[in-house]
Amino acid sequence: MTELTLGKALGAGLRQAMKDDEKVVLLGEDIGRLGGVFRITDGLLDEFGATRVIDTPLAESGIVGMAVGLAFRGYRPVVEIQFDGFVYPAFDQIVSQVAKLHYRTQGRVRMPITIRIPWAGGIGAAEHHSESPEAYFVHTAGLRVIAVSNPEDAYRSLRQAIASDDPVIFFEPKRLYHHKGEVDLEAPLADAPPMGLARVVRPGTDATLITYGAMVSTALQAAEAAEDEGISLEVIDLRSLSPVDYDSVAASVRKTGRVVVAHEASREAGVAAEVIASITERCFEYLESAPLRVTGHDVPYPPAKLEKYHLPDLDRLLDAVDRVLDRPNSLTGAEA
Amino acid sequence: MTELTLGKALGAGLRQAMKDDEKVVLLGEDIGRLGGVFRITDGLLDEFGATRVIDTPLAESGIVGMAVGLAFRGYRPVVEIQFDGFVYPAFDQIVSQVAKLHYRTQGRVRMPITIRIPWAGGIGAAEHHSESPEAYFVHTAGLRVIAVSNPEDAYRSLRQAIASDDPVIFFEPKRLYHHKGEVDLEAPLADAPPMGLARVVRPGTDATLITYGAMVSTALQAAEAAEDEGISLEVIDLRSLSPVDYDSVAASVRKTGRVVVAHEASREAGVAAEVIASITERCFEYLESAPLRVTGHDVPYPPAKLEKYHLPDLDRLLDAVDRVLDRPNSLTGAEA
Amino acid sequence: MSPQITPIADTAQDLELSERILTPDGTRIANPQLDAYVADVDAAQLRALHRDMVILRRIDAEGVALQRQGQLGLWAPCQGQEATQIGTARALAPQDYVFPSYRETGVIYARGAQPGDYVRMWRGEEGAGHDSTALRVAPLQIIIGAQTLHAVGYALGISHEGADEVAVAYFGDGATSQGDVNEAMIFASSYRAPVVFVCQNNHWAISEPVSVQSQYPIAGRAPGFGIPSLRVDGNDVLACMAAMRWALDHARSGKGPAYIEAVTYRMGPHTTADDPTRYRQEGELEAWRRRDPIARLEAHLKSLGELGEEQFAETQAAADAVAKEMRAACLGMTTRPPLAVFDGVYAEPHTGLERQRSEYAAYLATFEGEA
Amino acid sequence: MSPQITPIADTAQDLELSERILTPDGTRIANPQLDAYVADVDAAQLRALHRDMVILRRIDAEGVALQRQGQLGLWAPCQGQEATQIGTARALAPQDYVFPSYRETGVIYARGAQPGDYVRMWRGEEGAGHDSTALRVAPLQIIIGAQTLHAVGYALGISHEGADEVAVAYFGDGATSQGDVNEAMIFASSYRAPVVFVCQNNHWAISEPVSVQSQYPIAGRAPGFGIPSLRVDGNDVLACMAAMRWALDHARSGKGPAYIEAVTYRMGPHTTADDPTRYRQEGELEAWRRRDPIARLEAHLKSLGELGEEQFAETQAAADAVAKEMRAACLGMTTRPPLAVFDGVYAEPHTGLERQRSEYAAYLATFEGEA
Ligand SMILES: Cc1ncc(C[n+]2csc(CCOP(=O)(O)OP(=O)(O)O)c2C)c(N)n1
Ligand SMILES: Cc1ncc(C[n+]2csc(CCOP(=O)(O)OP(=O)(O)O)c2C)c(N)n1
Ligand SMILES: [Mg+2]
Ligand SMILES: [Mg+2]
Repeated sequence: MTELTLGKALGAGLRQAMKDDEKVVLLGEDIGRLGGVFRITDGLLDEFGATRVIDTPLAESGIVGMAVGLAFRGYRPVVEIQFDGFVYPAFDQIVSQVAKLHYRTQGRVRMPITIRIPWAGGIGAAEHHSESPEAYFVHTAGLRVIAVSNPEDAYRSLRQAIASDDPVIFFEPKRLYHHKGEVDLEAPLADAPPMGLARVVRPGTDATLITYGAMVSTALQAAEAAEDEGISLEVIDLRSLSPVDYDSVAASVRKTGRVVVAHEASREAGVAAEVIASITERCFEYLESAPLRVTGHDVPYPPAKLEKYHLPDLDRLLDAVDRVLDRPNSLTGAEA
Repeated sequence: MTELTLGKALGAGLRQAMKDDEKVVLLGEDIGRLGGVFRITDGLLDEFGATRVIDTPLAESGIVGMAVGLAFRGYRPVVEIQFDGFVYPAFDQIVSQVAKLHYRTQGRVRMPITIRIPWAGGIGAAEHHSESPEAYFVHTAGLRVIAVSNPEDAYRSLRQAIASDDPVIFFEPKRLYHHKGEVDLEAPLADAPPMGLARVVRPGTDATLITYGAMVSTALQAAEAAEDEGISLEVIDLRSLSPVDYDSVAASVRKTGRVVVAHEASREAGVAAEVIASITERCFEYLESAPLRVTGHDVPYPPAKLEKYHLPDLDRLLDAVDRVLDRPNSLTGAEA
Repeated sequence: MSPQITPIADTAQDLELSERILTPDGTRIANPQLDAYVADVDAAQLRALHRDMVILRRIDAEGVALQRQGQLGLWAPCQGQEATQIGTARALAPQDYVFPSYRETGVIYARGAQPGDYVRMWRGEEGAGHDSTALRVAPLQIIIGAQTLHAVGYALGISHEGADEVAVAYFGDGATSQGDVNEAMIFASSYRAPVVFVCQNNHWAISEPVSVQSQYPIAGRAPGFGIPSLRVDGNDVLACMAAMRWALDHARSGKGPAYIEAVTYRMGPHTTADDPTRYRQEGELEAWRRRDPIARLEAHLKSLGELGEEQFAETQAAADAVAKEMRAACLGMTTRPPLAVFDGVYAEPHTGLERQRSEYAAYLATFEGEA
Repeated sequence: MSPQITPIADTAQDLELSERILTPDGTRIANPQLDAYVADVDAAQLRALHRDMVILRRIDAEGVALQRQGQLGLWAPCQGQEATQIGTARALAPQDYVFPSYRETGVIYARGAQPGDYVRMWRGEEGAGHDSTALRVAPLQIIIGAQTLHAVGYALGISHEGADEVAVAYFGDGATSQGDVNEAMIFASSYRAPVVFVCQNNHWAISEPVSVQSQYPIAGRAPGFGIPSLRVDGNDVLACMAAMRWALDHARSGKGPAYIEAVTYRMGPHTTADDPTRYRQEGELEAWRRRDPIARLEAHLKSLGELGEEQFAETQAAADAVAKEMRAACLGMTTRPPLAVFDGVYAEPHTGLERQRSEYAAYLATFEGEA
């Protein structure tokens, strides 16, 4: 076990993937000499050379389109999008090409492309640097979507994503890049849990708190705070947003009967809507109260000084927990 | 009252909007001399001239980006995207500019842009010509999203969309372009129901069938078929997907306690997920069974010969109705 | 650098302003720049090119007929563009890889398409009409311009491996307006990737004349990106072949990308769903009929005494045979079973989709035995 | 058209290969093409330009300082680019409309920005730092290249109205790779829109040297799109002003778009979050220090005997005063209340969002009175 930041774990994952398979090539803006604006690819240019760590012109559609061409030739391109808000110029190539070519060709053309996206808010960044676009990709058939929440998972999932023969949109919570955790760099990939599984990060019995990415730690804090009040929360880190591991989710909901789903992304037609609709379909008779969402508001990501009023925090989670538990709380007040 | 096809009703709506406000300009590929590949803008070039009906170079990002610039100058641009599958190159301009500029400037810069999208499948078209991308836009804060289902609504809603000071993504079901209906061309816009309202197109008591666009007629057929079996279905045409008129939806659900939500778009994180999550939040105690979704599968839109196995049809709707009514049916069989 | 403007293209004279070897009446003229590239092309090869073009036109006519008869959902005719497609595609080496748009029937023909390959996609049976790996041709691309970037990525792979291959992107005049096509030139130039861009300027993007996309010769754009370009008479099969050989040589020898604008004309509708009488004049069509690429080579061959009746008849027979096979393949196609709608979305199991598939299978099963 | 390649740009010599009026040591040289455009610029105007550049540098330094002190989230310094920004912006007419990127501090200064306007966005208070309508400058644009299309749309409006205005788009060398910027040239050219493109080639896009975007002079791209272009020494304020006047005249007189590449250098980091020592050599920086735009004009003015001690001191004082006001405005800003997070999403009521707002208001109310 090695203690690494999430950022360093991702770098280690890239390095290992590149060692494992010489068809793995990295593409992106500033990923070479600079090592990326978040330094995730630091050192890889020196180690693997400019044919495998490729600084690109400043054009996201071009980068992803080129990755498609490399995939046609048998490569496994790993694209770095510099910030979440800059993935949209590549949207057409992702949705119409990356996601569809395997299906169109009935599997004759594979698109083992990983698109890494430094992701989400909470870092006081400027406009367009704090987006949570995951729902767009979850809604897009043909893609897999991964969101990591800790160094160990980051290291392992990234290697799995790169090794996958399917395209993977890989979300890296920016605000955790410097968070540390133990990583087992030696554990064989084959022994790791498959990429599509959720993880119960804290077992509990009274209600299930489902989230992913940086909000997993907020959820854990909420669970601790709730424990002080005698409430036992089960916390699930989805890890994979497409597919969602509904077997694990449903098992938890059948146990607790009460659910809160949380994410930073805005609410309308977001991932939480999907999770709640699926839970309702599968576990209706087990539900003891309406599953609730705690999400960013349906506003464009606000300026930095206002982001704390946009992002779900401990209090908003606890408020929702109270409500699914039918406890008196901020909104229902004494009425409940 | 005049009998018009949905396509002609849209053309009439455009013509009226252009007469009402000289700041309304149309932009798109082939919308001038050709009148658009669906002939929606037929005759408008002759009537309003080339400064108001503008054939553009073949680049969707360019078209929408130019519309943004025109909006900065006080115009009300109406963009035609030639087919649903060609909106993605404009995604960045829509999501990062059209949707956000009003918010960024606290309302000082308005974006009264209407983006018309000939939409969805069922016409045996080639690849990329049958997409249902509405969930992407519903998830995008700052946009309004409209989906029309009949000529009268098309005429009225299009004029409302153009008159709105907000950006509107306007979905036109291609397969209904030739369907006819009565349109009151003279009714003052002010008397029309506001753009954001849903419509109960058929009242009923046993279950609520919620949909929009071309599937409204399938839903009505289902209601008729159900009636033969003594089941009374309430059919709701959402009309507006952002905002969704949850007051109307909730009123129906409180009455019936049973819900099916249907659309052609694929399921994961689609509009039906949103509707079901919201219904569950608002009407949990009224629900007598799990709300169900009937949607396209989570596959890229299939080749034309397979589309009938992808699109929800009468039988799939009825099957879901049986299930929300806890009646023996195809999937639950005798067990239910 | 001083203010400068590229000369405005005179679209009426477009063809005359481009490089050629055969004039419209079939006369061979000297072209110092291109001649060397086709010095080896003898009468037999010229006849083969003629044969290719005749067969291609026949395939195209069969496609239109099959669509009119309800056998295809759509067809994108390439009549008029035979010289461009055959001339450039016959210059390819077997190991080269093509990224076409949707109109390159002649290119997939030249790459060895099977009879059914022409129609499988247009009939709506499959998402891709041919086997990309077998033909070394990517699936037809409908998203305008997207394939140009794929070609650049592929070419980057070639260059990193030092392979003796070239990637080729075909696209139309309308496509030149798309961001992707411009990005493709930028990336190709920065990486000196072995890619050849072939713009078929057929003067129309559906109803929009090329002047909506560019008031200046399209080939004039490439040099600004550091890419050498040639503007060639796209109805002159020899000039097209020569230009393509120049471009392929350039790319193959490590000098980076090259760009060809082939000036041609779409004689038919945009697709079978289009009605060109709404937007273009019969006179324009008439003028281009006189520049027909097949008639031109025929006149040339005849002037050489190299196209006899017998040869002519054999070519027609061959063309009819291909068309017959194509029709038979089309009519013989069987649609995949309903559950095929789920096939091939992912390379590895996806639990969400697997569940949907089995639910749908169970649902379908309830109809079994029904009338 | 024959195979042609634009000459490879010698980036080390970049500046020498562009149009100029003042040499780096401040000597005025004849420029037949540009001189006429600045014939009216007398010593007083030169001093005003100098003053502008000094004040701009001071504003920029204050921005950096405020960021270092935790008052701003980020700052994008424009040190080194003063001549480009002041020279071009001072050529604008009041009625012209500017679509900037995020680095055009000098442009918003020249358009009459209020002290707080420089920092409001970078501090995270609002989405846009200044009032667009008041300054006739669109909000700073962070999505690379997106604003160029907005400028073209705006210009199309101008041209349809026959108004005596020009739209101007500023963007960087990196931006030239974006599809949007290329589409902007295409649309502008097709519509002959009165728009001026100003590419500030400051040699770097974060860590990527301009050679990653283009191995050829960027100004060389425009003519291929039918847009005349000028490559100008971006550290020569007179040349920048002259070039901009040429471009504005061109656009204003109905001839369509014009393009300027101003060759300059970003002396500081990309933003305060960047560490340029990771990717560039001190030597390069040193060479560019010797081409400093302010020092150059100073040398010129001194050689004319037009920049006395007193004038110099007054300028410094004015710069300090602006910086002080800027700091005061920054420190005096109050963050809007929590519910402002919902303000201005829509121009008309949106029931979904209104409900969210009232739910959130109710939620916030529960904390009232808490510690
Ligand atoms: C991104 C995108 N936008 C629009 C279309 C619709 N469309 C199909 S073909 C076409 C015109 C293409 O013209 P050109 O590139 O000249 O090729 P040609 O059809 O003439 O061969 C258009 C607008 C499309 N397929 N893709
Ligand atoms: C679409 C998009 N992609 C990436 C970025 C990240 N980014 C911000 S500035 C920059 C470099 C821009 O370089 P250039 O255009 O030369 O302008 P400069 O910063 O040098 O003024 C990059 C890559 C962005 N803001 N937008
Ligand atoms: Mg064309
Ligand atoms: Mg730069």
